[in-house]
Amino acid sequence: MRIGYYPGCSLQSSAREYDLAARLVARHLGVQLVDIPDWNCCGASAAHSTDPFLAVALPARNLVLASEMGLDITVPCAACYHRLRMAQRELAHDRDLGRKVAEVLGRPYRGTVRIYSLLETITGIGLEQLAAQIVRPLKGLRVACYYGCLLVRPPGIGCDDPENPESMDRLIETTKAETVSWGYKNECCGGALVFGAREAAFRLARDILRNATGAGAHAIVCACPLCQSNLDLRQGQVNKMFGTNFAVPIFYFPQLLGLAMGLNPRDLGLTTHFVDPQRALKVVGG
Amino acid sequence: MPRIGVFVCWCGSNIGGVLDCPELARVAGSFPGVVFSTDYKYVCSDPGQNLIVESIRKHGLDRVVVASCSPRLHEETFRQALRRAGLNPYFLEMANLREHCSWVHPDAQEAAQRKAIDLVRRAVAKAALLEPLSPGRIPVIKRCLVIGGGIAGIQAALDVADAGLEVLLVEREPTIGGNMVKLDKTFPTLDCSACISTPKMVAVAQHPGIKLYTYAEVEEVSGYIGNFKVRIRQKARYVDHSKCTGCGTCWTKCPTSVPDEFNMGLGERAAIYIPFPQAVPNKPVIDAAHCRQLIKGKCGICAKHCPAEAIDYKQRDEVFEVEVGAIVVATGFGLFQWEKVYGEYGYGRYPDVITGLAFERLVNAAGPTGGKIQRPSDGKEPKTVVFIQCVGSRDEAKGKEYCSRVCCMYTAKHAHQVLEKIPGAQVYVFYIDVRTFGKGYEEFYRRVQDEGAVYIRGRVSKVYQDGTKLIVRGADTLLGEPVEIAADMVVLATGVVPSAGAQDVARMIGVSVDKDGFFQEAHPKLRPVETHTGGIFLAGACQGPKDIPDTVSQASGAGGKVCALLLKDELETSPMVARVNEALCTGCLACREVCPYRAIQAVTITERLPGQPPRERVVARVTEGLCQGCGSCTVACRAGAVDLKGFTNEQLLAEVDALCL
Amino acid sequence: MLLGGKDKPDPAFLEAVVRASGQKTLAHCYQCGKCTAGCPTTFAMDYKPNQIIRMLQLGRKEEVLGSRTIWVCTACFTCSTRCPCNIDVAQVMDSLRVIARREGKTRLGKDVVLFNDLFLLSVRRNGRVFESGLVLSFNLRRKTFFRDAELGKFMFARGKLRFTPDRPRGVRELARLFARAEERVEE
Amino acid sequence: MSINENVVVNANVWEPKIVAFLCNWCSYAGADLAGVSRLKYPANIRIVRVPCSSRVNPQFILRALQRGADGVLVAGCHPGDCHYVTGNYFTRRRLTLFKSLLEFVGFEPERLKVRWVSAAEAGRFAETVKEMVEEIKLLGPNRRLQDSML
Repeated sequence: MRIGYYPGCSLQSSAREYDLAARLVARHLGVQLVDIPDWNCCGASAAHSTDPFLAVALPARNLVLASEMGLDITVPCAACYHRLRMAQRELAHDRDLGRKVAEVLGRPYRGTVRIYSLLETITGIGLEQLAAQIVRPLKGLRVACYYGCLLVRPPGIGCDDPENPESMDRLIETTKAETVSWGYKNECCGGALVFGAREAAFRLARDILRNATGAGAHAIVCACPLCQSNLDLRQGQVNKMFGTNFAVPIFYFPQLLGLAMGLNPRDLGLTTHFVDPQRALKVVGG
Repeated sequence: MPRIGVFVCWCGSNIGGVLDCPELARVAGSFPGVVFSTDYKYVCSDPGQNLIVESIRKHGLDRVVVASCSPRLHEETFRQALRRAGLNPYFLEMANLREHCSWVHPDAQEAAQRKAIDLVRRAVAKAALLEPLSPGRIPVIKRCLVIGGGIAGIQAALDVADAGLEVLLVEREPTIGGNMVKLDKTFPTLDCSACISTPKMVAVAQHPGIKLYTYAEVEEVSGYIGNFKVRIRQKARYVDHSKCTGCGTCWTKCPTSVPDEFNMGLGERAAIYIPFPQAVPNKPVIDAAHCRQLIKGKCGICAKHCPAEAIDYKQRDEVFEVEVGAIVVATGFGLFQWEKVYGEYGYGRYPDVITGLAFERLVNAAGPTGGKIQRPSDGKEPKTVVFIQCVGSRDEAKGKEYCSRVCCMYTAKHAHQVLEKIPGAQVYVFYIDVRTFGKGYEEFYRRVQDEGAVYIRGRVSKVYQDGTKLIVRGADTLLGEPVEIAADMVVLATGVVPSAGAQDVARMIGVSVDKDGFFQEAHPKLRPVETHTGGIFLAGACQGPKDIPDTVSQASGAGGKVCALLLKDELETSPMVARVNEALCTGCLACREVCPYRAIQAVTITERLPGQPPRERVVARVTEGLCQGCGSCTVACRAGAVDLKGFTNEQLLAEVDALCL
Repeated sequence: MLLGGKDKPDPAFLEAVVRASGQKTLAHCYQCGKCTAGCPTTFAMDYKPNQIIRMLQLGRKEEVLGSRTIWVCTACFTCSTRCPCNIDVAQVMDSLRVIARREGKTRLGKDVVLFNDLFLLSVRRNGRVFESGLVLSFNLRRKTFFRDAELGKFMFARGKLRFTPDRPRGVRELARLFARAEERVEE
Repeated sequence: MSINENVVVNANVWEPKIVAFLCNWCSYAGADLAGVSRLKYPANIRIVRVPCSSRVNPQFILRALQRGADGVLVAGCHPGDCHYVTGNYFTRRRLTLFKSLLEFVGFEPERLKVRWVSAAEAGRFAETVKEMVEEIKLLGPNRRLQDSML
C-alpha cells in the first residue's frame, strides 16, 4: 500500500520518536509512506484562534500538494489530522473559500484527498494480519490507551467513537499487552495551554496520569505529539507542581507495536523519552 | 332548464352598508336560469328562511342561491330550509358576500359591487349545474377491536364492553397489563401499581363482552368505518390453554433460563413461563427461540411433568379473520434506546447505570431482588444514588426534541423510594426543569425535597466507572460550578418513545404518525382521540407520552367515541365523494396512487359491447365509506373518468367562466 | 431593558458570532450546563461556558470578549460533542477569540495571543514551526528565560532540538496566504 | 350609486382580475378570517371554493387564463397540515410542474401563484392578495393566453 505522509512540525523535533517508529513500523508492515513534498505547518490551534482564513488556507495547501501527488494521506499527529479534516469540511461547505485559496496559491483545490489518521491506517491493515507479525508478545504489560480530544472529536471529524473509542485498544491487544478500562481515555490533556495557561494544562495532565495509574496501567499509549509531550516531557514539572511522583512512560502506539514486532527499541526512539520506559518494559523482559 | 331563485342578504349593515343589495338582486334576476330574485335584511333568520321556503313553493324553484355570508357558517342552515320545502338540500349554492367582499372592501364600494355581481353570477352558474345528492348509508358492525392490552387498551375495552358492545382485545405479549403493571408504585399517591391494575386485568378476562387474544398480533386491516376486516395471528404458545391449569410445574422444571424481559433483564425466567405471577391469562407459553425441545428436539421435560398433558410442541400459529366496526389503537410506549447513543453515560457498559423502568423492578417486592434496592454488579446496597433526567428527552442532538412528560415525576418517586428504603442514603437528581403538571404533583416534588433529595440544576456530561464507584460529572448551573459525585448507582430517566412496531401498525391501518413516530390525532386540541381515518381511535401513550391518569382519560374518551359510533345501526356518509365513470376508465389506477384513504380499488368488470364478445377489464371503483371527498383522484385521472360529486369538473369550469365574464 | 449587564446589550454581536461560528442559532440553549459539566478547564474560567452562551444570547459583548474563559478553552470539542441543542460551543469560542483579538480585547489572554502570534510568525517565516525558536522567543518576550531551560537541555541531549529551521520552498505561497488573511481582516 | 355607473366609469381603467381556488379547510377559512378581522385587500380577487387544493385541475387554471383572468391563485393548507393528509403534496408537485410548463410555452409564470395559507393566517392571505395584485399590475393585462389571442 502506498499512501501520502504528512508528518507535521512536531514530528521533526520534539516528537522525533513518533516519526521514527511510524516510518519503521509502516515499512515492516508493507505500507509505503510517501512524504508530501514541501508540506507546510497546518496552523494548529494558533491559526484557528487568530484567523479563520489562515485556519483553512494553511491545511488546504497541503491538501492541494497531496492531490497533485494523487495519493490519499495519513497523518500521525492528532492535531494536524484534526486541522486537515476540519479545513476539508469547511472547504466542502464553502465553495467560495476554496476558490479564494486556489486563487492565492495559483493551484486548483479539488477536495478529493482522503485524510486518515495513522491509527486508522495501521488498524486498517487488519488485526489478524497485525497479530501475525507479533514475535515478541508484550504479555504482562498493562497499558491505558489514551485518545485525547482531536483524534476522536468532534463527531464526523474524529476517526473513532467520540465517547468510547476502542480502535487503539484493539490494536495494542494484538501485542498481547493488556489494556485497562479507564474513564479518561478521551479527556483533554491540556497540551494546547502549556504556554497560555500552564497550571491548567498541568492539572489536566495530572488527572490523566492519576486515573491511568489508578486503573492499574503501567504505561499510557497515545497517538498525539501534544499529548505525549504534555504527559511525558512535562511529567517532572507536573510532579513538582502538585507534589506527585508519577513515573508513567508515555508511548506512541507504533513504538509498542514495533517492539512487539521485534524491532530494535533504539530505532523506535524508545531511548529519547523523558520518563524512561525501561522499568515498565521489564515486566515483559525488556 | 332549472328554475333558480336568488336571495341577497343584507346581514343588517354588514353587507347592506357596503353593497347595494336591491340592485344586486335586480342584476341577478337577469342571469340565465334565474326566475326569481329578491333581497332581505337577514336571510338566516326564521322569517328569512321562511321566505326561501315560500318562494320555492310559490315560484316552483328547484335551485337556490343565497348570497350572504360564508358557507362555512350557514350552508347547513339553508340546506335545512330547502329540505323543509321538499327540495334536495344539495340544490343550494352560496355566494360569500360578507367575509369575502363587504367586510374586506368597505372603502371600495364600486369595486366591491362589481365583485359581488361576479360572485353571485358564479353561484348562479354553479347552481344551474347542481345535481341531487343523497348521503350514502352503510351498516355498522357492532364489534370493536382494541390493539394493545396495556392500561389504555384495558380501559377502552372495559368501557366499550360495559356499554353492551362486543370487544376483541389483541395483545402481542403473553399477558395483558403492559408497562403499568411493571411499575412498583404510582406517583403522586404512591399506591401500588399492580394492586390497582391487576383487578382491571382480571375484569377484562372475565367480562362476557370481551374476547381476549394474548400472544397474538393484528396482521392486516382493510375496509372502512363501520366495516373493517381484520386478520389476526395467534402465535403458537405450545401450551393448550384449554387443558392447562396454570399449576406452574412446567416452569419450575424447565432447565433453560434466559434474561427476564418483564424484569428488564435483571432476573431470569424459564423457556416456558408466565411473565409474572398475576399474569392474565395465568397460563404459560413456550418461548420458541429458547426452548431446547423446539430448537434441538431434545428435552421434553415440561411435557413429561405436565399433569394436564397440556404441552403441545406441534402447535402452529393460527390465522383468522374478524369483522369489526371500530378500532382503538393502544399500542403504548417503549423506552428510548439510550445504550445506542449516550456514549458519555457508557453505552450501557456499566452494570450499575440502569433505567428508571429497571429501577421499578428493583424496588418491587415481586421483582428480582424481592424489593431490595441492590446494585446489579455486586448486589450491594447503594448509598449514593444519582438520578439523571432527560436522557433521550429534550435532546435534539440525540434525535429527541420533545419532553417525555412523566420522567420528572417518576424520578421524584424513585428518589423518595431510595430515601425511604435505604437509611442514610444520599440522593442527587440532575434536572433541567422540573415539570410537575398534574394534580398533586408539585406537592409531591416538594415532599421529596423535604425528605432530603438534592436537586441539582444541570445536565450530566459524563459517567465513568472508577473502581467500584461511578463518577458522575455534572454541573450546578445555578451556582455556575461543575459538580462531581462518586455514586454507587446511577438511574437514567430514559425518555418515552412509541413502542416497537407502532410504525408497522400505523402503516397497516393507514393512520399517519408524527415526526417522532407517535400516532397523529385528528386535531391536537379538539379531536385528540380520533384519527384522520373514520372509525379508528387512539388511546394512551401511542399518541404521545402520557402518565396513567391522562392515559386512562383518553382511553375512556376513545371508548365513548366507539360507543357513539357503534350504537348506531347505520352510518350516513357524505355524498360529496368521488365517482368513476367506468365506461371512460382505462384501469391505469393513477387515481389509486394519490388517494390518502385507500378508497379506490381495482375491480374487474365484464364489458358487453354490441357485436363483440364480452370482455373483462379492470376499472377503478370508489369505496364511498372510505372516500372523504378531497378530489385529488379527479386530477390524477388522465381519462377524465373520475369526478367529484358536489365539485364536478363541469361545475368548477362553469364557475370559472362566470367569474371571468 | 435587561438589568445586570455591565454594558449595553449589543444584539448585532450575537448575530456576528452566530454567523462567524457557523451556528444555526444560539437561541435554543436552555442552559442545561452540559458544556460546563464536561469542560476540562472550568476551574480556570471566570465565566462557565454555559454562561458565555447566555451572555451571548443577551448580547453582552464586552463581558464576553473580556472574559478569561475564551483564552483557557483548549478547543477540545467535548462541549460541542455533547451539546443537546447542537451548538458547536468550541467553534463559538474560536470565533470569540478571533473577534477579541481583532478588537484588541486580549487583556486576559496575553500569553495565548503572544504564543499564537509567535507561532504564526514562525510558520510565515519558515513554512513550518521551528519549535526551539518558538519556545525561546516566547520565553524571551515573557522574560521567563529559564522556565523550560532544564527541558531544553534534556531535549537537546536526545536530539529533539534543532538549531536551524527547515524551510519548504512554498514559503512564498504561504506569504501570499498570510497577506490575503490580513487583507480580509481589513475588509 | 348605480350599477351602470360602476360598470361604465372604470371601463377604460384596467384593473387585473384574479381567480383564486381556495381549499375549504385552511385557505377559504383564512380568507373568512380576513373578513371577520376586517382586514382590507384589493377587490380584484374572485374566490372559488374547492374541498382541497389537490382538487384544482391545471385545466381550471388554464381555463381562467383563457377566459380573461390576469392571474390565478391556488391556496391550500400548509404541507403536512392537509385536511386530507397528503392532498397538498400532490398540489405542490403538480403545480410546480405545471408552472414550469407555462414558462416553457412562453407564459409569465408570475401569473400563477401557489401559496399555503392556514385557517389562522388571515394576514398572510390579505398580504398574498395585495402582493399578487401589485405584481400583476406591473405585468399588465394577460393577453397571451386569452381566447381572443389563440
